[in-house]
Amino acid sequence: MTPTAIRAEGLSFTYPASARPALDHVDVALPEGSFALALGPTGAGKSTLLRAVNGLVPHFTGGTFTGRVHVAGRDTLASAPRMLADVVAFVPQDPISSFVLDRVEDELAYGMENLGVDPGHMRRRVEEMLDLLDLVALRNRSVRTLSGGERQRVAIAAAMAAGPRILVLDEPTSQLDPQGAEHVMAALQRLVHDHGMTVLLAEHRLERVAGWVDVALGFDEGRVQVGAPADVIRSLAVGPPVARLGRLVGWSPVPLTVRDARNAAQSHAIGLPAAGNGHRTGDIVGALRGVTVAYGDAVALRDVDFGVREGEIVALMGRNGAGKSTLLRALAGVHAPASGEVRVLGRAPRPGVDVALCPQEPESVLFTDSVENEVRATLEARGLPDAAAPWLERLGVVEFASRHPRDLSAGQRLLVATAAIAATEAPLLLLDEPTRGLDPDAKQRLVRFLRAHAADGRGAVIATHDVELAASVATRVVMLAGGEVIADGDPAVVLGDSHVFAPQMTRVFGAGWLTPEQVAEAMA
Amino acid sequence: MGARLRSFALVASVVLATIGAPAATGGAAACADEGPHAALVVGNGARIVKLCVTLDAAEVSGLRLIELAAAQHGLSYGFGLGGAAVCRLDGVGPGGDDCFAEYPDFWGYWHGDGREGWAWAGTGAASYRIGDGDVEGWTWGAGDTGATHPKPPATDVGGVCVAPEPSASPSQTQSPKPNPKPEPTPKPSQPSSPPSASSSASPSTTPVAGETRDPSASPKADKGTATEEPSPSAAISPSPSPSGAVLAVGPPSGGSGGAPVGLLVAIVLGVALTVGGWLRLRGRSKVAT
Amino acid sequence: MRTGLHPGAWIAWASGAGMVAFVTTDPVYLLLLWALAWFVYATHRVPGPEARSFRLFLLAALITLGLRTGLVLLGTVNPSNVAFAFLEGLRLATILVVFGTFNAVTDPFGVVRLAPRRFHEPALAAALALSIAPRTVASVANVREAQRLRGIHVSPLRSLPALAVPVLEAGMEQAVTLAESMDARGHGRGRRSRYRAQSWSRPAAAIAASALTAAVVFLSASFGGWAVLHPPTSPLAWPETEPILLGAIALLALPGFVRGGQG
Amino acid sequence: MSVALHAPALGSPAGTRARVTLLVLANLVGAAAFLWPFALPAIAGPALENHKMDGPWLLFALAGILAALLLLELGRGGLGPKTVALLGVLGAAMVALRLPGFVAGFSAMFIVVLVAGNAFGPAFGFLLGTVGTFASGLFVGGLGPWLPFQMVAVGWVGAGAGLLPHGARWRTRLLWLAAYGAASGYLYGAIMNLWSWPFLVDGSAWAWDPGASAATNLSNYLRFYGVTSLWWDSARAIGNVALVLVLGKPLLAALDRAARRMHLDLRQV
Repeated sequence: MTPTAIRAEGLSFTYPASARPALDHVDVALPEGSFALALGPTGAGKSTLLRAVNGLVPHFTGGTFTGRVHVAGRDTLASAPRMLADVVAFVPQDPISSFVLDRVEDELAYGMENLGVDPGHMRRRVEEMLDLLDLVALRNRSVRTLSGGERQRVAIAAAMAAGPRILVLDEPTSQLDPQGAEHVMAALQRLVHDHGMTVLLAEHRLERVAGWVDVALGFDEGRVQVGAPADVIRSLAVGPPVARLGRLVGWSPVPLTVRDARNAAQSHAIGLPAAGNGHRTGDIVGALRGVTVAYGDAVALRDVDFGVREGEIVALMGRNGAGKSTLLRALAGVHAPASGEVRVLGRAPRPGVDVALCPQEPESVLFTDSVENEVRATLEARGLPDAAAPWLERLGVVEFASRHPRDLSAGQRLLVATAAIAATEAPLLLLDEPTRGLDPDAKQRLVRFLRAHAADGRGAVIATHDVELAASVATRVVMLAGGEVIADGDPAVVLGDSHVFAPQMTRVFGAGWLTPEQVAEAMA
Repeated sequence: MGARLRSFALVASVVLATIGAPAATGGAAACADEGPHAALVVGNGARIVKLCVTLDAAEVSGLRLIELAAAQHGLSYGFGLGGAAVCRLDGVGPGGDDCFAEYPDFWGYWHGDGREGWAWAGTGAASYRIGDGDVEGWTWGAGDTGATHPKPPATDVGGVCVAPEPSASPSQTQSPKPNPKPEPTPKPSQPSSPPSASSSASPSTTPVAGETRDPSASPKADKGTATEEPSPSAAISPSPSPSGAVLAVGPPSGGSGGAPVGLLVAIVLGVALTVGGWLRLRGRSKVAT
Repeated sequence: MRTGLHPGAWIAWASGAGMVAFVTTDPVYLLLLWALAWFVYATHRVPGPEARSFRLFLLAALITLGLRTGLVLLGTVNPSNVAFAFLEGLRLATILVVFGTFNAVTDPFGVVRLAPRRFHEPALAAALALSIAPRTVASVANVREAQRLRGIHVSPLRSLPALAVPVLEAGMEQAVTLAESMDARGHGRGRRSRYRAQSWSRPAAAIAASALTAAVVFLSASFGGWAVLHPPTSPLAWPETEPILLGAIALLALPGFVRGGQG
Repeated sequence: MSVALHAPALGSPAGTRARVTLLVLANLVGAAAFLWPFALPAIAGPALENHKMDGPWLLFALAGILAALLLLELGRGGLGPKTVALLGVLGAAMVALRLPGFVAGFSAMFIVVLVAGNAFGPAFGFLLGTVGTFASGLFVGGLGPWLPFQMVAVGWVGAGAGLLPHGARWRTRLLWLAAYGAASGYLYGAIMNLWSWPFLVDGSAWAWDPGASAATNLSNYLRFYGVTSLWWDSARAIGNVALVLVLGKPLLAALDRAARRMHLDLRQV
């Protein structure tokens, strides 16, 4: 049998200032050549296990550590992370923060320099990694100028260059558009299939990864179950839309990929979908008319007409750099257009009063010392009654009310920032990438929150890469490309018309089918 | 990002780093008051000159005293290090800005101790203050301390500025006429000084003037350049002065003795480089666009 | 990527030309250095923000020259004083122009990479600071905007903490990620090798050697006293021009005749 | 088995005496690089006066570089990823704050050095001062012979901030830091002026006089400083105090939190 790449035995770990163990008697054994997925809600211990594999836990964090972790036969307790650098590589969630050097090629070589690899060998390895991850054209670029997907691939190449056989990645696709995610997963699969590497990754967006992996680690409150992805997903009651559908209609095994689902669906007759969830009833809340926005010479938006009505949730979609964020910023009145007109409630937008935007880096919103105070700062600024708790409750972060925002996970912080922004009670709410790092539960809360917001007769625009979010919550989808609107209409039509942005249900059942719930209802 | 900020920060920081902060400099303002006098003794290794100098302020610096001596008596001099130090006096010493170019020989600086004796100066002539009745000395020679450097002859102010006549006028020394002819029989400080101290200077004047002041004899003049004073000598003139010896000196004129070949080469080189730079830039921008 | 010459050659060139400027106040040599710096800059300039630094240094040089010379006006004004101050100012300004060229043609990361192995860690920290700084600036803008978006108009007294704290917090978080990543990639294991250490091409070596020669010639003139490096200003006289020194300065133009390889 | 682990502190305890020796030596060299205008006649006499316009300057510029290198040597080999990462991030903050630049002598850059030095100790403060100044010089394209002097001087500011008493209460700590901010604002200016002051040799009462005694030069320098730089440096001192009072507490708290999260114990340096 194949040797074990990662073995954890009786592993428990508690962070220094924490009462509750992050990992609780975990036993895991991954053979070499595994492509493993760690899944489970935020705070269930995924990141902790990932960090235990290369010794960052406990060497970097401190804390109380019980049990053993062996990586490629080495005891992590006996070796500092740097001493494991030749056997295990780690790619953190936000690769740009992890880059040490400026130039792609130098970044790839950095790990090998630390290991004292001889220059000739180093040169050959760098060339190999450039080829393997399709980075040759980027070799002289500054890492700062790369797109999200390119950064992720550079980070993987940099982590792998020193020749470790085990690769650990924390949410590698959370910042990527669907194509970028696909690229990264394909590259990882090649490493596993063609080069026999062991890959362990944590990810919330199961629809992007579930079909690629061959083993899953299900996390729940510090406990871990290891098994085939289908089994784990079924027992954790999470999963990509096809799996949710499978559970709803009682398929066994639960399908994990579009292909599985198609096979399973062959025996079910399903007609054409009912009318979509689009309904334009209210008045226009905010609008752009002939708006052009430029950054220097680069035109980010070109002559865009766009409107959002009361009760609408509009999903803005498109590649990275298509102009989504720019459109939101123009609508929020923080970036004045070069030409054209921006109107919110019939007048120039007043940021924080009648339009509120939660930006792509939610951290930049947070500036007080507790979650509760974040919301209160907004309420105070708007002269609203000092009641923060309802907002925190709506977004499911009330349990962290007294915590420091920076101590929360990325997903939790995003929710806190959303609460702080939403508390302005602006009639037009704009969210830029609102599901980054959210686990499925949190995403559901966000969906409920948005629906309630729209039901109150207010408008919302979300810029997102998350196709399934758009499919489940949007009343209208606007597709941008190169700064222009290329599609605008009912989600069923716009998403159904797209190869890249089609949700899983559309891929299985054809245009018009968006969510598992909708399909299950039709099947019943 | 912040291109303008960056530019501003750069320019400001570079300027500040190099110049410190706006600094004010100034010398003493000239004032025409007459009255205070000081004695200046200059020994250039070949002869000794004693001059009675009328101060233009109650206190002047050691350097100012030399300038006054030049104005009043035609003493030739050259300051170096940006005018902070004495390079040349009475025709002896380096001609450039580097006063120690002929080290170990240099101009030693002395203060009279009021009892005809001398004290080696601890501070520079730029910062030393001289008042009425002070005695200052400068000697050319080797030796880094007062113990080893040649000392000026015993002097007191009364011996140089005997019977001070306040009517002494500095005007005649402004004469632009170069005086290339060394006087074979100089008579320094003739009129009223006691014969004792001042007469010692006279015998060796002529050979010194001939040796060190002729541009053709100077090593630097060989290079055909223009650092030497155009006046070949600063000879002691017989013109009578009520208050001390008078040295006539040719004023610095802009002209140069030798052909400025080096300068021409430098100009050609500079122009070529500048034009070459323009051409390079133009060529590049063509390629770029 | 900028000029293909080894950054060490540029350091040698700038130090050599800088030393020449240090030891003389002769306007002939100094102005020649200006022409030469301009020529070298024109040859190696790469369009981009860094090319601007030559213009900025030139501006700084002129300001310095003006200030230094202008100081005289506060005191006694006579030709000697003005000439002396001008030459002093010219010397400082020349040093600025030389370093302006240096800054315009060298890659800052290349300079950091030259750090001796013992100083690997401080040099790495400096390189990190260079690459993180633009994001820090962006982060300030983001935070300010995000607060506006919440309708928060903090009082002037509170606005600084409200701005500085999130930026610092974000930076600290990045430091954690960075440190993890460095540790996981073997930083500090003791052994180190260097990837593609930039090699000394023949032109680069020639530039360094010629700059060194020029500096040595001028230093020997300064210490040996065989040429006048400081023209007398009191009383005024024309500067001397020594052929050997002219030749030495001409050596510094060498980079202007070497193409830096790939722009 | 169960282990409670603490991350290792910066540097190794071994060779402490060597480090102290190095520290003293480096600071002496650094001091010499700045203070030579006062000591020159005493140590060299008129032979060196020959080259007072260049020779000593070059020598002591080299001394500045040497001091910077020696002091950086403190961090040799033992910094580790956490310290390097912190230096990088805080150095970036210095670069960013250097950009908006100046109100007279004041630059917001100093608050980073003051606060980080105070939070993480003198060695870190020094390293941050040197590294951050170097990086900002590179970033704005301000490399030149003055850079080693700036690096050492800002490094000293950071080191001094690390030597202040912390006291039991925030108030004490902040007041110390504010007072130090004022003092260092002036001292930094006084020290940095020293490197360019010897360029001023025009014989005036505030010019450097290479032949004069240390006392004369000191009084000349003080006159020069008082006339030219006092107002300039006052802006720095006042700015430092204001920033420490307004930002000191939240920034120190943020740094302390980060140190906890990184399981960092830099104060053992």
